[in-house]
Amino acid sequence: MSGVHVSTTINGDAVEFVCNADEPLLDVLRNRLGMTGAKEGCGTGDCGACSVTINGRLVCSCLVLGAEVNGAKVGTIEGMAKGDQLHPLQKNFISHAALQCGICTPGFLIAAKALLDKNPDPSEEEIRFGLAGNLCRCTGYDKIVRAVQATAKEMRGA
Amino acid sequence: MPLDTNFTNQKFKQVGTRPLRPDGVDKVTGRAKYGADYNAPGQLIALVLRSPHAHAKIKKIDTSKAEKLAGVKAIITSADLPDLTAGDRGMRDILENCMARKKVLYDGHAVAAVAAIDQTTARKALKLIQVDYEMLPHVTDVDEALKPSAPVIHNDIFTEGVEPTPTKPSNNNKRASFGHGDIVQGFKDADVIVEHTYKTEQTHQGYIEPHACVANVSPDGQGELWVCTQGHFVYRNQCAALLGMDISKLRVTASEIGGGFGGKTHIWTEPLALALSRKANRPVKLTMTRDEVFRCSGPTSSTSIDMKIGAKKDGTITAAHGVLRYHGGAFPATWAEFGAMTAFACYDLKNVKSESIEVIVNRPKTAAYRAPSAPMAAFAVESAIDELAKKIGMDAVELRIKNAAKQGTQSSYGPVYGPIGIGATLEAAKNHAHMKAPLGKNQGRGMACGFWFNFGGQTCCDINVTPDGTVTVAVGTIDVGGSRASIGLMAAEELGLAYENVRVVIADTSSLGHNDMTDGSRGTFSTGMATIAAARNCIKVLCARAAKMWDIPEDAVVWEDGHAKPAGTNAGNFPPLSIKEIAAAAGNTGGPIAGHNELVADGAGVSFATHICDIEVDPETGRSTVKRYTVIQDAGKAIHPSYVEGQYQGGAAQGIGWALNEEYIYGKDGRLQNAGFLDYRIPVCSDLPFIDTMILEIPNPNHPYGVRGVGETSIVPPLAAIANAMSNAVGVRMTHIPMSPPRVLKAISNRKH
Amino acid sequence: MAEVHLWGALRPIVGGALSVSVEAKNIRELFKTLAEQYPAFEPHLQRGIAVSINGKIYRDTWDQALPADAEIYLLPRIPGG
Amino acid sequence: MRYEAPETLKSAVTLLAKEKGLAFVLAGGTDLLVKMKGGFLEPDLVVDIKRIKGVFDIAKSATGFRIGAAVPGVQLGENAALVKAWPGVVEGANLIGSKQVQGRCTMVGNLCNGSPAADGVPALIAANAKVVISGPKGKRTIPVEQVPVSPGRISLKKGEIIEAILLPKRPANSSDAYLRFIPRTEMDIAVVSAAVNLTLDGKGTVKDARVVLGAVAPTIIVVPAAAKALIGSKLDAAALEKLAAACAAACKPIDDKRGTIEFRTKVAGVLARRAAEIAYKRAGGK
Repeated sequence: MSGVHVSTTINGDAVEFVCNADEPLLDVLRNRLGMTGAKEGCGTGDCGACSVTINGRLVCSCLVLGAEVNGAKVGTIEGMAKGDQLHPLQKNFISHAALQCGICTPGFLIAAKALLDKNPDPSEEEIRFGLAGNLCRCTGYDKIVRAVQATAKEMRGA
Repeated sequence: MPLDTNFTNQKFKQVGTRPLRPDGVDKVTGRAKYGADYNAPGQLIALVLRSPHAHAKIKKIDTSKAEKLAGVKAIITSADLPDLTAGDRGMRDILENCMARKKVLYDGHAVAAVAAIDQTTARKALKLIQVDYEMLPHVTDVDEALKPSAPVIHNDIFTEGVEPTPTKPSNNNKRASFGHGDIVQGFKDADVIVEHTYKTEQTHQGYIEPHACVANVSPDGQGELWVCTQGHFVYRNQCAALLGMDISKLRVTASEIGGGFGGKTHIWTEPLALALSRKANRPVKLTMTRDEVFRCSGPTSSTSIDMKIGAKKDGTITAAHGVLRYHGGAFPATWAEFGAMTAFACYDLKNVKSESIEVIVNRPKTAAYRAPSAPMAAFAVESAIDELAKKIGMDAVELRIKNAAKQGTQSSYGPVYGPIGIGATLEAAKNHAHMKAPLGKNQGRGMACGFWFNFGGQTCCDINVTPDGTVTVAVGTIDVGGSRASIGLMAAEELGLAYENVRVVIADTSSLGHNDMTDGSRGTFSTGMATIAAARNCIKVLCARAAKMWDIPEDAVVWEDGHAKPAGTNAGNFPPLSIKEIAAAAGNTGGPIAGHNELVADGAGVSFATHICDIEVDPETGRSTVKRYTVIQDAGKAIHPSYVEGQYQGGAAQGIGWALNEEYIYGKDGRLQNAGFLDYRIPVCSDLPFIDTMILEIPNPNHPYGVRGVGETSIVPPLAAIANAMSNAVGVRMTHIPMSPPRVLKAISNRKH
Repeated sequence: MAEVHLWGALRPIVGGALSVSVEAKNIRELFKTLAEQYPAFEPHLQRGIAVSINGKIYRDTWDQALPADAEIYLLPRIPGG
Repeated sequence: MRYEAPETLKSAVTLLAKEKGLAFVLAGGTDLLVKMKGGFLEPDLVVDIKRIKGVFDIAKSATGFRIGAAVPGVQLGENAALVKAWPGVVEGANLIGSKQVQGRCTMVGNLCNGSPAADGVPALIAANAKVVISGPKGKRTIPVEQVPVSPGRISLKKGEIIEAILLPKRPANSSDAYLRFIPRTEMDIAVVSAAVNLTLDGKGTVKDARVVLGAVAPTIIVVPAAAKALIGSKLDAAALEKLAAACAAACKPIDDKRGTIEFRTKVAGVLARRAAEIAYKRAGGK
């Protein structure tokens, strides 16, 4: 199998890699680039644990080929904090105990950020449907929704 | 050391507060390392070849073509895993489940495994392995498997617990019974009797992280295993036994764990990875796919339960009788027994009998799932009790309060209860605002109770005081949901240190003595006990060192608020010494300061919960929505209330999924049809409301802080609470879990005709 | 002499009785005596039995004393999730 | 496997036509990659069409809308004019998968997957939408319902690509709606679905109707008898009852892991009735 050469931008940094033509972006991130923040819970787009953004759009990185991101801008959980400053969502997930095992947390944070970027004042229902593509088996979602509500309020300066 | 359990009126400075969890930043930045996040230099990738048949003889496995494929470094079959279990049936079953021997016993049963230089090569190799099967008749249903016409899965299983032992093998490996009194007389005394058969379908723990490990065994017999597990010590012991290794030579490091709920208490592919690594002399990484997790890890039992309860018109239950059939998958187990023990545990019954029948079917080997076996039994009992209340014309909560077990009650499984919380949760439910809130159209309210034993087990803890006076705590129980924070709180509480000055780590198997699994809701209970004891031992050393620094006798020093102080004015007039000061001088007063403890944490407190639930049903489609949900549970003592609430909410959510939509669906061919998150429908965020919680604290007299386990009980009541709510909403008694829309719609249309 | 209550699966071993009297002062002696008097206990003991003494459940502690007049139940060892 | 990302439709068609092995078009990839992951498909060539000019365009013209083949679900929902004209089509497309999947999945891909349960398709058929196909022999335009043949199979020939979907211009007093039944609130495949497209006269009487059902037969089906039940009515109870009965009669479902024959047959009528009521209201009916 001949490799595909890809030049892309991940979290603002220029990155080049060679991957197999049929290799999902998730595998590239995890196995070739050492960015294991995106998790594989299913590999079929049903759990959202591998969520990243491509050109600002929320996607499952297991359903994107590595070859496709040539020239694109990829955002992952590793780029969410700015230096030593956690994003307000990250802070609120910790302070609201919105994670137990934590395996779904990176995906939830990426999805929640995409939601708030688009809708800074979501209703509870909008939050729940906005995060419906991310499975969590530990929390019953209660504290996750509350952490997102608190963040939205905080970021609106309310 | 004997622990002071005189906690009454204990005043806590830190226990009961809600500090930030120490692993929080790692987990929100993607840095935390889970099972699949670790890679060893030079590692191979392993894949497992699995049976497509539910039941078949393996006539031949030909791996020769696969072996010739470039990049394939090792292939194993059962021939590479000789049976070293020396008559231990339980271990032999584990071995046979890890890799099929003469027969495949379920769809997904492993038959061979490959390690190759990459995923692509390993995939190709799997396709080159040829297995000749001779198909055998199969049975996947718990009731069908008991019929005389059913194919017998193991010809060496003869029902245990009946006299005389049968001479013919069957799929019923064991029977047992629990109870006391005279149920025949009890039913004669009853004015009203309710009798039904209830069914529940098989569910999976549904943890988001698939099983993953990296094994590294070298020819000198030493090995390392990185793995996501609920109990790395148990994994170590079992893997070493199956592979013929010295336990001490296998070091197991537990990764962060992405959910377990009982499913990671059992070894599945780990021995295969170790055997492949040993054969290839290279590190081997083996990760299950989601499909494999559903098909071949350890889901719970499906069940069929006959339930009969009788009562007087005043609500006094005169007799209760249950017959519980649970399957253990393709291997003998005792899941029905645990169901039978828990079934009637909430009540004070004069005449009670619960009988268990264990069943073997062609499905994956059943593993524990959060309060294993209790939710199904509670579904049957609590449904029947609700119906009884209706028949008598009594309020469902009142009927339960009237019959609730209390201190001094003989439990249905035998022992007499000490102080327990069932009555308190029921009173709290009765007075809860949720109970009085109005209901809308097509809505119904239901409530139910649940019980779980909880347990303790072998545990150890090392506390080390570092030279700057901050402290590390090493424990051997996995942190599945925030226990590092709770343990840190307890250590800080005892030592009088700030929570921030305590760092809790999970030690690998070579750094600490054996610890049992994190299961049975024992993490905070038993590791807490060991931590408190280790801290108290550490304090003794700290006092001794202070005594040396002051040149006074050891017993003239006391420990208060994180400082050594002279016991009284007679002892001398010294300003208190902080841990920091004592630690700084440690090199001159006897060397490093530490406290250890190893114990068997007996005396776990039983716990009870009462749940209330409102359901709305669309009468035209049978679709239901949970509108409101309240969990009331006794925690004994909540060390970190946020994570106690989290356990309550998580258990309730899993129970809601089980009650409404989750189920294993097998085809006529005996193959699992919904091995993925698309069609195995766990609740998503938009399916659930906020889940209200109420923590009651009825201290466990056997724990220094009064802790009971909290992790499991919360999954026990939901099946019944939702069934009761659903039945009230649609006016038909629902007796089959999950109450999926087709079942509900069918029940509604049957009611109309 | 301790009166030891048995759960249903163990009763066939002792001819159907609900309980047996055993001379034992701690859990180890209890198990030893049971295995001597009723060899069929052996596989159950190997799989693990828990002992409830006055309502407190012990799983592993051999030297746990059995006080006179204690209420003693043998129970299956419970797994957890 | 080879991966190609041509910049013209012509070269995409040539690549697909010349490939001797298994070749697939990649737009959103939300079905293709799932099948590859499961080992159900092992393509020799994947042709990513997202670098071709115009595939992300939603163009409004005098004759209606032209939606490029790679337009993801989320982009449909962001186009106010399209949502106003064809709310049922957009709500169907927006029900495919999660928010993550919405960032990638396309209506064309949903159509070419050939599933009778596809959420994106019934409303397109109810809308009388067409697809523009480019192939080695040039372009052709066919109605959407002629694309699926049987579960998982479509009528496109080797080398052919659907380049766009054409939605007709909305007449006055008309609208559409799509409803599906799933046990959860999100993330499921439709157990039954119904799309209804209605045109009213000035007084609120149904002038024209098209009723389409999903997941009740080997392909998505148009139910003329159901449409007939509505035409001439103001969606009174009797008309809706007839509609439901016509839908139930048209169902030829199967029992499977997602639902039973009995359930699908009953619920098809319920959903069609509810969708008709929504479409009627949207069209200005009272």
